[in-house]
Amino acid sequence: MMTVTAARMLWDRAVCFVGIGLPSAAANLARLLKAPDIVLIYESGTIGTRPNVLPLSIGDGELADTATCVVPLPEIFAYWLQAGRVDLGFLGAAQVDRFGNLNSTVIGPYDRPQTRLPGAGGAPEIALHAKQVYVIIKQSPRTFVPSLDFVSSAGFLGGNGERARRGAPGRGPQAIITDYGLMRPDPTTDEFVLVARYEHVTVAAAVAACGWPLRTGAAVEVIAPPTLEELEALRELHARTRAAHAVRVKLPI
Amino acid sequence: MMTVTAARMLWDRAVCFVGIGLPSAAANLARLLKAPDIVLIYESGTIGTRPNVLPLSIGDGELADTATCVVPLPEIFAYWLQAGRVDLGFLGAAQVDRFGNLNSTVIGPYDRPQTRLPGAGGAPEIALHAKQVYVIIKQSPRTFVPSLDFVSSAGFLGGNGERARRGAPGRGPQAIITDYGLMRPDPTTDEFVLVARYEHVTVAAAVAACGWPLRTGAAVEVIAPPTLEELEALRELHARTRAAHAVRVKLPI
Amino acid sequence: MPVATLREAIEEHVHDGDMVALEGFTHLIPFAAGHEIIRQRRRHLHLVRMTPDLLYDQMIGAGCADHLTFSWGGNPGVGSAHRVREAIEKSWPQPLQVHEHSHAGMAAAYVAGASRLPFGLLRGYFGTDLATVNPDIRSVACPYTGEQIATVPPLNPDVTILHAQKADLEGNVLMSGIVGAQKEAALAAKRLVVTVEEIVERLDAPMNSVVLPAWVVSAVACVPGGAWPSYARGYYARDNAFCIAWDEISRDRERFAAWIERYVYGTRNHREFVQALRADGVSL
Amino acid sequence: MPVATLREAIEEHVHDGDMVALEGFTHLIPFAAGHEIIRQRRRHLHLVRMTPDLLYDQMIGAGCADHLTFSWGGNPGVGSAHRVREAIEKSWPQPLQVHEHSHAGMAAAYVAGASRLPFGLLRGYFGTDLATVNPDIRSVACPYTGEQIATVPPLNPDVTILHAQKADLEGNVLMSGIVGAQKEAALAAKRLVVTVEEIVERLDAPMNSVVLPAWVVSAVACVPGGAWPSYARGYYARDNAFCIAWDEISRDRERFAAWIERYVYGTRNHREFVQALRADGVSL
Repeated sequence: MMTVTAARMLWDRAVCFVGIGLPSAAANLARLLKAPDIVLIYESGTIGTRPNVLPLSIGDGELADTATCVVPLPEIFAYWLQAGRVDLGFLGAAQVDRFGNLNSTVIGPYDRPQTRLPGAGGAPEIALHAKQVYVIIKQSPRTFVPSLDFVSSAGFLGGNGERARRGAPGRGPQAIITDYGLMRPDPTTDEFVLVARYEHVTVAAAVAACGWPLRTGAAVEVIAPPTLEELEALRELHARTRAAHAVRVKLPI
Repeated sequence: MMTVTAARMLWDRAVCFVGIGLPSAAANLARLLKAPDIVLIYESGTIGTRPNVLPLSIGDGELADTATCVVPLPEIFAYWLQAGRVDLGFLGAAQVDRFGNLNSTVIGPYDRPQTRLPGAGGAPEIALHAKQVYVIIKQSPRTFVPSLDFVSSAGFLGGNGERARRGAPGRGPQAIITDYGLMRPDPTTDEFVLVARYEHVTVAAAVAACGWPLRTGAAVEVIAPPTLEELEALRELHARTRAAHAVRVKLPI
Repeated sequence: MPVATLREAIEEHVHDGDMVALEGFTHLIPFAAGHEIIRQRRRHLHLVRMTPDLLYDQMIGAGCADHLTFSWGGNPGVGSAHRVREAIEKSWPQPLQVHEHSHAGMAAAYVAGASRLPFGLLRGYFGTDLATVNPDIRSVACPYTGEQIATVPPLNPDVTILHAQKADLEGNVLMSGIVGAQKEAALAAKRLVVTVEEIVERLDAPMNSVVLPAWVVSAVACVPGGAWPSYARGYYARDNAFCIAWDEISRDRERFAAWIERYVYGTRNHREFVQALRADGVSL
Repeated sequence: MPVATLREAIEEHVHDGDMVALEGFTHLIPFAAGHEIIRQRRRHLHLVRMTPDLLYDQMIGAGCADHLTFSWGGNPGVGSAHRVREAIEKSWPQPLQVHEHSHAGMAAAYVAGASRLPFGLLRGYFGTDLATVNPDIRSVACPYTGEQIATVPPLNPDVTILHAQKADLEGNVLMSGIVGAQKEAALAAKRLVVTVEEIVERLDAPMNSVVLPAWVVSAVACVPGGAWPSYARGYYARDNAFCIAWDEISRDRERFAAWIERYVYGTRNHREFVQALRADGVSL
């Protein structure tokens, strides 16, 4: 459902900087359903990829073979992301705060971590330079926290326009897509508020699954359930992916 | 004769940053005669070229087609020249002073030029980063001047170790090859002195053809005349080049 | 799909007073596009090019420009760019303000431009007078070692114009061979116009080759022979004979003016330009 | 000609205490070379790699390293790098000092290293805590606009190790497909060791492809399958099943130690390593 919701929020010809997992599934679902000319960039250096199956890693061969071009990684970050050519970046995280700042580095103190996470990767500069960012993350009081243990990538910082005042080129996170619904930033305070929920979810449940006092928008819309077409396309994509990933590797040795 | 002299001063496996004209002829003559594994880099981005004929421009197709690899121009200057990978740079100029500083920019004042020359091109950074530089230039009081109208690329600056003191990575010009003979820098003062002459040239003539009071080394050696093998190789190279350049271009239109 | 005629592409994307980079390092020089700019009588351009050779000799001689950013300006392997020289030395046909770099400095400026950084870095300009005459060449202290490193401001042309071998029907562009700083110049610019030898159904670009995706290209025009007298690898060779002949043509104001009149103003497009040259006995 | 066995290449070029970068962004990861480093029981390495995934999980778990410079450390698409985690969280098998960057920062550091500049530039690290925990992340004021721009120190490994598709008899190396920051890491290093799928008489590299000339390569070793369980485009695909299985193997200290003992210490080279896995029913 998160995948379908994210896919619906994409548009044709959008230039998307995509990570692995839900973002990759959503972007490719959108491409198959309604946005054939969406441009997918993976940080591994593949520009304009049209994978037939979902990659497990950010640099699967499928991404290179179906790309318009494959460039070195320093070029992707300098000439493409930093240059402001990316319309939309997708980010996940282990923790998010009310201003859309993200932590993917560590739970607990940095020097004596309770849980060491993989780290920031491409996120700090995606968060900075993409014209806007969608965050995809499952909701719970442990992930939607009042205060991050570590800021890996910037959302609206302390809110109330701080990000814009400090001169960030991109507009920052414009949506948080969760398994309860959709949050959008308040245009004045920059605080994320619930603006839509899935049919089977109550507002109270969404509020309870958030570690900060989650406010709701003027009206909380209901997100239409996946259509048959969406479900089928997603199912087929996953089936192709499973089949492709099940092929045994044969080493030439 | 300048070409042959320069070719003799090259060694196998040397990495040479080569410009068009005499340097290109000398480097390729050396490659054909005695240094088959000399590495020729042209600033157009061709690394390890083995042209069968001499290019007229720095970016002729022959250079790309016979290269180990062809890279973008910013890469040549950053990853190859600036990184200190070039053993030897060849430079020409319109004027040279006693410390091997070169002018290829302007005769007369910069703002009201008497003669506007093509400019520095790759020379300032070749002069800075190549481990050593050979200068190839015809001798006359107008080219070997007491004081340059403009410093396009640095030799030993004011001499007496100034270049080394200021931290230049390359050792600077180690030879000036002229149509009178060969000059080398004095190891203490950095001033260029005549160390060898061609058979048919007198020391007095060489001194007269120099705009600064040219000193001579302890002994001025006589440069052996071109061997038959050298002459023949050079003649064949030029003949192949003339034949190739005489082929008419046919546009596909 | 951004495919257009060259005339339309120049009309739409090149305006009086623009900063314009026609790039191509000896190879793939966009001559036909430069001629179309002359033909459309653009004025007050700030021309940018590492090697303002025959192409800018023609454009500057024809009065299109009053600024030039460059690092080497001559007729490669032949001698002077006479029209550029006369503009600088004698302000003819109009004064030309020069902004002069080394190749390494200009490459760093294109890289900074493509990266949208406010400056580029290099260890360069050591001991030269270039920094004296170009106030854009400055330095910063390294935050780790304190060493002074040369800086250049980014180059971000209003429009960059390239010639390439192929585009596909979507407008993706493939370049092959010596590529100079073309990709950097292309990605540094606000608009990008490309002429190509041919438009093909599928690009079939080899892995890791130099491709500009359609969505960064403002317009593609199919102009076979559009790099002449430079060359397009796989299509035709450099016309060294014409480059040598240009020395004579360009040495004299009137002979130059007659050449531009006959072959550029006197023709409507590149095909007619080539026909006119052939009609006058130029073998190409 | 720098062609050697992998054992000789590691013996000669990788020493205790070296800064070592094994690069390869998902594709062409030099696993066989990493195993040989484990086998030769190198210690106190400063490992450098943008994505310390399974490879560094194995090397760090085996006790080769006490420093790690990186920007993302996990099992891509699967989860944690458990051995890296345990080294950081519990100092097992020994403490691991981390030097943490973003991908863009680390890419800029490799570019600065390859360019022999004393710092790299990026617009990055905005609003993050990374600059707080990594004192190497600093800034400079732009000499034109005054804007503060983030800087990183250059990465110049003692040795960089890559895997590539092909080398020729002279030792020229061709990479094709996703090339990450490998060329920068290679040219930034003092020494360069490359394993390849095959050694061919002539490289026949397509124009503008990614080639490392023999004279920048310290040693080439022919190790077919040397990127497994990552992949070599044109030779074999990524072994996603093994990457998933590694999650289980690496979760437990003893199971991990047994795996290293059986397959790395218990074999003399990559061929035996593959045979041992096959003998135990791993299909590859």
